[in-house]
Amino acid sequence: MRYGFEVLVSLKAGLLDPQGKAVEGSLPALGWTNVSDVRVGKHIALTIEADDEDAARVQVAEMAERLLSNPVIEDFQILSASELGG
Amino acid sequence: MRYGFEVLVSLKAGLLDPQGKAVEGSLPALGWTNVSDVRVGKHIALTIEADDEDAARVQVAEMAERLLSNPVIEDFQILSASELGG
Amino acid sequence: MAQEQPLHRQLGLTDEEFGDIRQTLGRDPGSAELAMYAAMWSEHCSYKSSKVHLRSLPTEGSAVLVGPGEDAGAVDIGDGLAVVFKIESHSHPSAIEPYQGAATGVGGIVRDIISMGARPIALLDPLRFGPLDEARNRWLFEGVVAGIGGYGNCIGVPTVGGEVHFAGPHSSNPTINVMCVGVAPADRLVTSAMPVHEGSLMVLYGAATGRDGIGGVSVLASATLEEGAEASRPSVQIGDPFAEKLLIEASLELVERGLLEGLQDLGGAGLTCAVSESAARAGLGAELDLDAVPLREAGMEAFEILTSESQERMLAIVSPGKLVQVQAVCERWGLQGVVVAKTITGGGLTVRLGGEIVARVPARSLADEGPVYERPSAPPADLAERQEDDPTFATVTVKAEEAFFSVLASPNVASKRWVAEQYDAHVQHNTIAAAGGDAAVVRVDGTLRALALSSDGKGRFGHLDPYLGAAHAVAEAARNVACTGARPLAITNCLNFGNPERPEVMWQFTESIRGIADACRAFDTPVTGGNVSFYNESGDSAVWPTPVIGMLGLLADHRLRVRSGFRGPGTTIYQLGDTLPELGGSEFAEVVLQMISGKPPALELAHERALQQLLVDAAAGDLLVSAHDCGDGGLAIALAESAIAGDTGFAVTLPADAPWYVSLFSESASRVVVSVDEARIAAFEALVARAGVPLRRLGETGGPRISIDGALETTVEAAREAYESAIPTLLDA
Amino acid sequence: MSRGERVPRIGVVTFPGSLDDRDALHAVELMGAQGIPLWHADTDLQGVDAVILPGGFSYGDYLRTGALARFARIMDAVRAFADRGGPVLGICNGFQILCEAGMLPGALSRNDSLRFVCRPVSIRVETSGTPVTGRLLPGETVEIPIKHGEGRYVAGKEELRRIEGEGLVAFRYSGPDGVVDDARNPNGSVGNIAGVRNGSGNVVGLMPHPEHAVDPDVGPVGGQPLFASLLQYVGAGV
Ligand SMILES: Nc1ncnc2c1ncn2[C@@H]1O[C@H](COP(=O)(O)OP(=O)(O)O)[C@@H](O)[C@H]1O
Ligand SMILES: [Mg+2]
Repeated sequence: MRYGFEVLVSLKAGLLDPQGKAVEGSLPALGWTNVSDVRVGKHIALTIEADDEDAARVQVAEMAERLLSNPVIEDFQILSASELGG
Repeated sequence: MRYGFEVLVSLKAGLLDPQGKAVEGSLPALGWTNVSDVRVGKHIALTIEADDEDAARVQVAEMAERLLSNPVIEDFQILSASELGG
Repeated sequence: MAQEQPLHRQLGLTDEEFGDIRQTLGRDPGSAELAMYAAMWSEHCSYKSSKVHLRSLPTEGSAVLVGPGEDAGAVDIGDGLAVVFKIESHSHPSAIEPYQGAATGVGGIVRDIISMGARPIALLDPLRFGPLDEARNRWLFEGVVAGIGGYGNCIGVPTVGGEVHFAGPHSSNPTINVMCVGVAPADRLVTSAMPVHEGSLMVLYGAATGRDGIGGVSVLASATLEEGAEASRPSVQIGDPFAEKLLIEASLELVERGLLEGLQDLGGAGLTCAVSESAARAGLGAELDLDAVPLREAGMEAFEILTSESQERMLAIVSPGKLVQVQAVCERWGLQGVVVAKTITGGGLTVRLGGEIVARVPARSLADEGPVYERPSAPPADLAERQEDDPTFATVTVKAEEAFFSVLASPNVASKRWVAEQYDAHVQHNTIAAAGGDAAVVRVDGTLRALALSSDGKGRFGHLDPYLGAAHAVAEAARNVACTGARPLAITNCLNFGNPERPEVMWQFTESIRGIADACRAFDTPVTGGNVSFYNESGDSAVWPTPVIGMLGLLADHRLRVRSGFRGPGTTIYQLGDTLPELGGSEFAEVVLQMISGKPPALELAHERALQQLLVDAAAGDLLVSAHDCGDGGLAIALAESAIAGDTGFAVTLPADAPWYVSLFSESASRVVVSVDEARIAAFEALVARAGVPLRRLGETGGPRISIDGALETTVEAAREAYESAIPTLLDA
Repeated sequence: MSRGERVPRIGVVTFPGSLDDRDALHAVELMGAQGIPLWHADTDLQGVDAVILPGGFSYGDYLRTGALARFARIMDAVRAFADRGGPVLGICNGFQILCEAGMLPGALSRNDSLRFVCRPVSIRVETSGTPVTGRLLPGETVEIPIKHGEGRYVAGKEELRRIEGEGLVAFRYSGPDGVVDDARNPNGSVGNIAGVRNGSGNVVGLMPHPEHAVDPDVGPVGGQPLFASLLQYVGAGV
């Protein structure tokens, strides 16, 4: 069975996010003065072949832990899963 | 009223995603041979001050179009919105 | 409406061109065939508007190993080594996606160099944008610079030079050129002279082929971008510098191990161009099997696979006996290498998909027999009046000091450190001088030799007189190289122009070619290659006629190279060459007088050559402490830049018989500021006298002050501040 | 040849996308060692005396710098070598790889300017207790070029306290006079940290490129003392 997963990798709270800061900084010039707390993270979509969703989810979590994120500075979150058929 | 929004910016379908390709290519060496279609996108979280959610959503869409993405190569998608209180 | 147009017109072919195709085939072309012709006969790939004129460029020279006609030119630098270099434009993609447009431009020119069997050792990036006070221009500028760095830094080729200019006409038409220089053993160059045999295999290696860039650059660069060029958007591509780095190493290993009969990059017109050119050059035909092409997406149609301009792909021509080794090399570098075609006798190119024949055409008809146009040409109506209004005779009211600081802080003149610091200048451990001086100096690995590299365009001059503008560009490029002590050897050139279907653009083009040809003959620096970029206009604003010259110079011993900065107190400052009242098209006229008019300075090619020879001889005799040429901004800026670069002040006096603004800001050609040690003065002055080059003692170096007697008093620090902060300040706006 | 004179063999690993590998080999040879090219897919270090993970963009720096290279086959051998006390030097991308591999503390992230930066910087030596600082004294500065887009050193609060507390900081961005302040911080690194070492001091990484500051023919030579120290460390008796 094939499953689609989406993983969100974001900087740990408290760590400086220069990208977010830059976006926030450029907004007023475009007339948008009502935006704050901009944070930029990574969104990883992938398809995985597994017997069932739980097995798939376990592997995705392991991949996110070991490869997709760096625990020293990042947190990850499995956003969604969807069955894509066999 | 303050609202939290999440925007996903990803490369247009059909365009090469070098990051996704490189990640996918490295998985088998780690023993994960059952993963495909890896795509890496940008996830932007932000807080916006507006009268109501619709007004906020309209502005977020405009920001995504004009600043957060380049329509030439990227699509964006407003993932979620949540009310954060006044 | 495009939909109602017949297919050939939608693809950019004229009815006449369509007629030629039917004649060649003796039947109506199929859709795949039509797409192949449309791509190959596009302006970008066929040079149909420029071919006849390019023929008048001098391409012969004792040092030239490979002239125009191959992927890049090659020059003999002795010790059995060849330098391969070429410049190309990526302006159109960059105008709609600056980062990826510029990045993929770097990738393309680098593949031209490796397809000659040479290792890329340096990049230069001549760039032109609209004024930075417009937000969109800042976005383009920042994106392009980031893209060039993002790609170049990631493939391990140092970016050592280039130029950045700002002018109104570039607002909607940024001009993005990239030059790459490579080195190879002369006897190992991969050229079309190498015998390709019948039955040889064409191995496609590198990235998979996708739908991106269908009719990409070729179509994009063969028509003007209309407002909101929606239609052309999908043809912008994403560069993968990591794949390119693997491609470089794999390709060079294939060449070094002598496994190839030929090597082709996939650029404009993709597989169609690479296969038809390879076959045509070998006087053979080919059978191309599209089913073998690794695809990134399912269900791609024949015309898509044939014309896709997906990046980071190469085509190797291999004898069947060597296929296994070739594929092993690709494998080792993590690349997929598959046989997609086979050469056959007769000149036919047959293309199959799903077993079906989707195209059967003469290879030469695609590669060599495209249309050739001699388009009508006429000078712009307003040229005369443009030249009438000569700033040299305008009344100047500002004070010298104010003028000095406005010119020094003008983005065209000011420090480009903000750009250069975003490029890796050190990788490959041979960069002796990167951006900042007159020419970059790069040691040839493992030797005492060094290459001096400069890229120059004179858009403002060209706008006022395209012949002079082009000749000045060659002269300045050669002078820059000579200032380091290197002998100018040969050029490559990128011709950036508007719509060739307009007679005044065609006139600018032919005049520019004439200027390049005359200057190159005078300096004995033949043209080894280049690129033509037309249709750089939108609405009614075309870019100024801007040939960008990439000059290659050779230093026999890099230890004798000359710097552009003063070095400490007590050296004597001279001006070589005469200053005439020539403010036409000068930076001073634009910035201080708000005038872009008049006639550019005169250029005496014989004087220029004598000056350059003198610089080379003086350097060889170790007679110079510094040498810096007078370019944009004239003498005042040359002096200031030497002071800033060497952190050394100076005091000079100006001739009494000319107004200060002429002495300081005239942009008369063939002038260089040098500084000389006490002990060398006699020898230096004797050498200059023998060379018959005008010489004027200006003053002395030393101290923290900039003192131009009677005209202006300031400090090196103040000048540095204005010079360094100008562009960052504009970007923070 | 007496032990003191034997020419040390220094390995330089080439990963896919390594760029300064040839430069590192050139540098160690200039300094009198023998450079030994090592290949990412190999499992054996050919008995080298020290290992250098060079600069570049291994695997394109995709996902995160060093994130993919860390899993290269040769890294097991490098880790084992380090565990036995063998000297390992990570330069720029090599530093990033060592952090991703957990062989050095902290992580390297996008420069606060969001721009790649290539320029000479001064760095202050914080300890003589690394394979590349044995011939330098704490407080001494050397001028070396940086060239990176992701050199901002970061670590969690706790981690940082430990790193500073245990004296694991090897280099800080400073002025030529050794003064450490924000004005001399080219990328926003916490505490101006330019390089760190591991607890036992045999593994060290830094963002600046000493291999690009050894050859007098092309520029300043601020990197020479680091390589001289490395040669001494592996017993070349320099
Ligand atoms: N301005 C020019 N001067 C001299 N040769 C040129 C010029 N423009 C293009 N050429 C030559 O025409 C040939 C085709 O150019 P181009 O299509 O850019 O090559 P490629 O497709 O390999 O990039 C090359 O040999 C190039 O050097
Ligand atoms: Mg080519």
